[in-house]
Amino acid sequence: MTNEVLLDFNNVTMQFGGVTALSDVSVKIFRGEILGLIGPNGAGKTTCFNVMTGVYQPTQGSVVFNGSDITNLKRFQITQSGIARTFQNIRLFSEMTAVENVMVGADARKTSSIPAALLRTKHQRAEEKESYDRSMELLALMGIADRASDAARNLPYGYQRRLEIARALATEPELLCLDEPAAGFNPAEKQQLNELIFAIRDRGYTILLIEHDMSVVMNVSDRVAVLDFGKKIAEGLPSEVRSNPDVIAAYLGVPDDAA
Amino acid sequence: MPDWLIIRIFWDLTVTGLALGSIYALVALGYTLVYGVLRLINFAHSEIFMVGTFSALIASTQLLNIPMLEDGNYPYRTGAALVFFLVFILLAAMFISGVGAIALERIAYRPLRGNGDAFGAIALAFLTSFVIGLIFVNETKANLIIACVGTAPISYSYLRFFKKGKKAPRLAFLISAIGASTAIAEAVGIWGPNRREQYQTPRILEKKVLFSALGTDVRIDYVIVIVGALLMMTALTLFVNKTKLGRGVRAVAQDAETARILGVNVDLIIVVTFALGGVMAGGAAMLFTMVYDQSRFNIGFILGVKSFTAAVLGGIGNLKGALLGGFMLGLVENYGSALFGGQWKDVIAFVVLLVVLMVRPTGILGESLGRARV
Amino acid sequence: MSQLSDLWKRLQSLSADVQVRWKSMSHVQRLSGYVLAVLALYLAPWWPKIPAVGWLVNTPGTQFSTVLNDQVIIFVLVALGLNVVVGLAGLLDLGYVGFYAVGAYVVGVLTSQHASLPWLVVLPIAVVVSMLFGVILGTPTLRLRGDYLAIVTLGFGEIIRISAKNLDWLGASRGISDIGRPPSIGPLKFGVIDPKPYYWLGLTLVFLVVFCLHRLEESRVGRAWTAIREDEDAAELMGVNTFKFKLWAFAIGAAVGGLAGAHYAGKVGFISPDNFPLQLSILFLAAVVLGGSGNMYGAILGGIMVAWLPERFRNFTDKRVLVFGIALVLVMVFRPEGLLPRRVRTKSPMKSASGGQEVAQ
Amino acid sequence: MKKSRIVRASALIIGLSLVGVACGNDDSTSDGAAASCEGVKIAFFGALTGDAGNLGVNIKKGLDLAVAEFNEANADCQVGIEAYDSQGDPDQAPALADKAIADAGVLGIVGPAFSGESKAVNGKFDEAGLPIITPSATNALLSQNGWKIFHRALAGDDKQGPGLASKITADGKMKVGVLDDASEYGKGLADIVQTSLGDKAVEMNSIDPEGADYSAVVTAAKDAGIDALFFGGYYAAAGKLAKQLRDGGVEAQLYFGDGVLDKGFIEAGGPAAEGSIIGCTCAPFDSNATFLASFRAKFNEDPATYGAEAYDAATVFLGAIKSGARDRAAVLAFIKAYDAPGVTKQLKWDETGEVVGTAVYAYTIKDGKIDGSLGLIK
Amino acid sequence: MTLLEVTDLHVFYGRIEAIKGVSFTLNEGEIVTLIGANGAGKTTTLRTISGVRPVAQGSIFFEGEDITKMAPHDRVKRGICQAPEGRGIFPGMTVRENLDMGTYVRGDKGPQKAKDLEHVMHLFPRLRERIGQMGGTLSGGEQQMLAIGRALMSKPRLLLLDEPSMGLAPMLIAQIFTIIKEINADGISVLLVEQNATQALKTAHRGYVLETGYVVKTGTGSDLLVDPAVRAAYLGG
Repeated sequence: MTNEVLLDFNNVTMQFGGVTALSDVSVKIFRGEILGLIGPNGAGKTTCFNVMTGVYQPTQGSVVFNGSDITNLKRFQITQSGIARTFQNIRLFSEMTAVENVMVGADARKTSSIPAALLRTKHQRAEEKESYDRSMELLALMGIADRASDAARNLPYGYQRRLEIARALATEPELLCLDEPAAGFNPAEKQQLNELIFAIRDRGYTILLIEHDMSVVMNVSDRVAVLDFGKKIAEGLPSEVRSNPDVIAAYLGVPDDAA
Repeated sequence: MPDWLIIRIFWDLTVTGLALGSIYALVALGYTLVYGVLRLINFAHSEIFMVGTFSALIASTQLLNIPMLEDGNYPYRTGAALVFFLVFILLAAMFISGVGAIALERIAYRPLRGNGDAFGAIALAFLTSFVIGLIFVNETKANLIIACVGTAPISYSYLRFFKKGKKAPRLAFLISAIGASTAIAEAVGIWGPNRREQYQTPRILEKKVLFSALGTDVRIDYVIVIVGALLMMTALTLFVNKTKLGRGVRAVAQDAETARILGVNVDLIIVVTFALGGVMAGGAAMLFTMVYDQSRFNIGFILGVKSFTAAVLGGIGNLKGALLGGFMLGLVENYGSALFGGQWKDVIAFVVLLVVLMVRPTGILGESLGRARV
Repeated sequence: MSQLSDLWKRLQSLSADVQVRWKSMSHVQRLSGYVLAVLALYLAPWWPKIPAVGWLVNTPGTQFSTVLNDQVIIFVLVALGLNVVVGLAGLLDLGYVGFYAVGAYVVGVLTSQHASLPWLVVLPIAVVVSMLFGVILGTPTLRLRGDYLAIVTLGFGEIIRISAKNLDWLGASRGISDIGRPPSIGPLKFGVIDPKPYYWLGLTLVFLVVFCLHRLEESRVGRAWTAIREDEDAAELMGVNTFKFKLWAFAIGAAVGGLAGAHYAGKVGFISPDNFPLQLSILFLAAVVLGGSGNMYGAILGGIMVAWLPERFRNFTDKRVLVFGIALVLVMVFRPEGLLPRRVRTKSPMKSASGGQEVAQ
Repeated sequence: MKKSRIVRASALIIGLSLVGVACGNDDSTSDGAAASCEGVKIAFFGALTGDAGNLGVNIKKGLDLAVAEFNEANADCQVGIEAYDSQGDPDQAPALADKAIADAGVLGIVGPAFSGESKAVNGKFDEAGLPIITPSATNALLSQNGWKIFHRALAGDDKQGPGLASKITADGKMKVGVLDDASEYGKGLADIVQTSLGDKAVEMNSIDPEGADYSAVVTAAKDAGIDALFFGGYYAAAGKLAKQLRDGGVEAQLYFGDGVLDKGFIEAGGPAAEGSIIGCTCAPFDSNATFLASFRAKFNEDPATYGAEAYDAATVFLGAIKSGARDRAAVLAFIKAYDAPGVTKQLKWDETGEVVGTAVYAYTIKDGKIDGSLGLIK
Repeated sequence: MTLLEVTDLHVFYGRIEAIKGVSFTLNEGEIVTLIGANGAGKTTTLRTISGVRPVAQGSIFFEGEDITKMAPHDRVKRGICQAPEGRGIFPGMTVRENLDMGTYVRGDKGPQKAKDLEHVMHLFPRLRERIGQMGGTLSGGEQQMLAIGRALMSKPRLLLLDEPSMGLAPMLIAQIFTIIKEINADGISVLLVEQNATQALKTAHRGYVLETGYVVKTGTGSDLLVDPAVRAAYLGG
């Protein structure tokens, strides 16, 4: 972890009609860290995510990524600038094969378009090959390469979750946002996931993690930020946050529940 | 056409535009209801309207036995007799259209939802053997006999197929709807007594001028259409909001799976939805024949496209939107026709639609059946 | 009736059998297979003279070779183009006839109405102009979703037709006559009566389009389209410039539609707004979905069916529209994904990786 | 390993196709004994089914009658009838036309019935030298294409339009609204009428014939205070229009072209159709007593619009066959030289294929029936 | 007395067999929980009992009556009601209307309905505060309460709860389980499907462990809680 700020979520306020989903939230993500974002349901975690990835335009405030303002960029431009995400409820391209799913992600960095594809230029073929190789590599990293040519919808649940991560990684992000990756996992699977997250971090990715499961968040995160009712109520090391009275009151309840 | 003309005849155009808009609105309701519940463009709804106009025709000529006079005119009625006749024709059209809509759902949609039943199987089997029979003999009576013979074994195998409960993708519903629409219209065109020619519907209401305002003579039939449409619309809104079945419709529209878990009979609700749409289309059909005294096998297509446009304009899935969209489309078409000529009528309608959707991508009032209390 | 399902199963196993054999054949054998199949298609105008096949395919009452070009080729081309929009990118277009009309009208205007350029020169212009129309329609409308897009495109088709009908510059309802024909090359005479040269030209165009679309499908572009169809939001968040690729889908679909229109105009020599009714759009869509939306070969099959079947069964001309309607319902009930449903490509997209490697080295 | 079935199947198809190619074109020309009428046919081309089917059926009956009479009188020369049902659709027409051309037995065509399909296929017939006589396609420009084979059994719209205009003028109308259905026929005719009327005409744009509501045009007509209205279009729309005009309080005299001359107009317009005046270059069905009697005898009904013209057209072809013409060129030469009275008019064509003479008749609707007693205009 | 008996249940999703022969029973007054990894078939089992998934083989008895082929609404009439996974709140209906949907089958009006409503409000005071608000604007925890409250409005004999703790903050989870116990104390039997196995087993009288479509273990809640295999697989032991 360095002290270089990768993403600066700057005084963001987000309103829908009359409802304020986020009010004046500031979060910094440092390059190379794993930041956990927790909070009760409806606290604004997913909204945070959506603002970062361009799904929503914030009412106020800005998002600065890698030194440049990405607040008003389109979603795909944000992805191309280096932020990738997974989805809480799996959203794979179900009719495509696993490897094609990942290739869609890999294509984000490619430039060949219609004319190149029609002419099958040298450049295009090289890119195709690159996409394919990288996708297979990522599938292998996730441990799901054995079903690379199966349709995504036919994969088991655990594979689908991991395929989502592979697809996001294929866009070559600097920041990877994981939205409840452990949802529906049993403890053994969660343990594997933890290891996977570390492995990804070790490859130089910065990770933002939204998760309910304290065993995952607390074990994996370098730092944790807590949202409640659209406001940030705490930020710090997992151990600090865990004993923060505000957090206990708003979110954790009796501490031993988290076990 | 000079600009001052439109100002001079503005109110005339407004009245006739609202009358036409009422018809659009009533038909649009059917699209909106079905879309709200099933997320499906019921392309064949236009034919339900067409069937309604024919029901009105048959009700008045056959059931009420309204005779044509020597001069090609029909005898006008007044007072209680008039009300009775109008209401009877209205009910007949509503009934037949409602039944037609239910049958349509059973045959062309329910099997695609993976839920086909014996009625659908038999009907489809009959149609299949009819089509196969046509290859051998193009004579309706002989063909019908072949069709009837083939129905039993085919329907048996169809039923077995239905048991698999395969669900179809959305596009399949659209194409099935288009097919049903084509088939219904053609059947009337082939076997109707006048075949593909225009039919004249009897006129029992003398189209008197009821009152004059703003330099415009307002005819009684226009008043009945507009008031009738508003009444039907109100009745429908009350039904959807206040009755148990209506609540079921809204629940299924919002979350069919949960509604089912809570004990809502989703199939019944879908039937109710189609029936409601059909009844509204039947009402529209009766009002249509009252104003325009005509019908034809292909009358539904264009009117259907327009009504669907109206539904989208107002915000599909939204009952108030259908009303607003219908009126708006009727007016825009009328003003536009006067301004640029009748040949540009459809262009004007679609350009307005495009502009509205650019500004509000889900129509003026937005989507929602049940959402935000209709 | 169980025999029927038996028959179906046997047909399926037969086709699986054929596929297995096909795959186990050598390159030479396969190549010769392809060549023979292509040759057989080019000889299609003579199929009615083959004993059994002839009885099956021949169209009583109409000239088979004319049907091949005027109906079958046109529908196949159009279905291929529309399949890009509807089947691949998942955009419901009910006004596709508009692009077909644009292609035909560009040819009409530039070879007869206002200029007399040769057909061959105008052909690319027609394709490009249709493409432009695709972009013009697409730019404002593509942010609409699903059924909103459907009704707007439907409106677009009507706007094109009504404009053509009422603008004197486009010949109004008189239409445009004496449209230029493709240039005759040696014995290949593009005349008024013999439709065969047109058919050969059309078939060549079909192969060309199939070739191009195949390349697109098997590339980044095809993946982007499929991703948009499957989940547009997710696609965009994975870095797919959804607007750009949807627009491309529209433009390419429009270009192929325009190509079909141009070919049609060059063959028939006369077009009028009546050639482009709204119902034709619906027929086009029916062809794509009937054959198998999203599967290029399904679309081709659908195009052939919709175009050829009515001519094959001309003995009940008065009821064929009825039969068509009923058939649509039946096919959708029993084959809701079309006759040749879309398949997930199970083979790795890099089957050609060997080729790629050579390049890389 | 065995050769694949695909390869074998393709090879088979190709082989057989090649055989087909080799013995191809053998079906053209069954030239032979000039005297025999074996395989000689006259074809109908137009709509028998579909939305425009009625008109075609009228025509086909005229053709059927002529051929039946001929066959009865010439036991040694039986002429066949071929029907090409285009449904009036220019898209379907070419494949049918090619079929007709390929059938060497077809020596002449009564049709094509409509102007649209005529434009799509007449060029083919011209190329093939297959003579046509249309009993109904009245578009003025059809004769301007240089088609040698083109003839029509009645005058075109360029005659009908001025005729109608002169009728309107003769009736003393001073302010005439001119409206059309934006169709080729309707707009073409309306334009001619408007030009002929000069400044008496008030341009009223077009209506959509498939639409239901014409209130905008009714309101405008009322506002303009016209005393007559001409509508160029077909009977279905005319009926709706007439009705809505009357309901809307427009009392102007209504004039129409031949597209409205059908009982469907009365059906659609009801009482509002009463008193309308309809022009046509076709003769009243009762203008020839012999024809009327034999038509009634055969079909047990009165001939409808263009039935007599079709009979005339067929008669010309039959005359050619009778004279011994057994190929298309001979039939064409026969027509070019033809000059004899038919049941509707003197049949003689100029070099463009227009019938000589410009008879325009006026009809009216009286007591729910088409009434031809107004007779010839001028 | 046995309230619900499921024997040898087989259920397919398309061609995939999601449940491959599940049998279990639930006695009157019990809380029974089904635990297992995602994809084990827990939710499918509940949906099948509710009647929204067709049974391929096997049977379901409710109060001794075979309901295997019964339509979902008839099952609700007999007293089986579910608070579905993901809560299934009607977003465009108010809280009040959502609760009314619970009485859809019963069709009760007037005082009885008012009484039931009062009872639900008593159980979930938060719903009283939000009674006029649209369902879609509630927070996750409130939606879960509403879903349970709505199911209770149908006066069920058997309440099916699908993942009531999913997506909730730890504090709320504890609250929900307390309420489940309260409901059970009122005499309503509960079939509980949970990811949060620890809490579920603590709350339930008995539990069944599902694995890829089979029941692999059964026992009382407390027994399973200490079973080493169960601990390792599901409790993060």
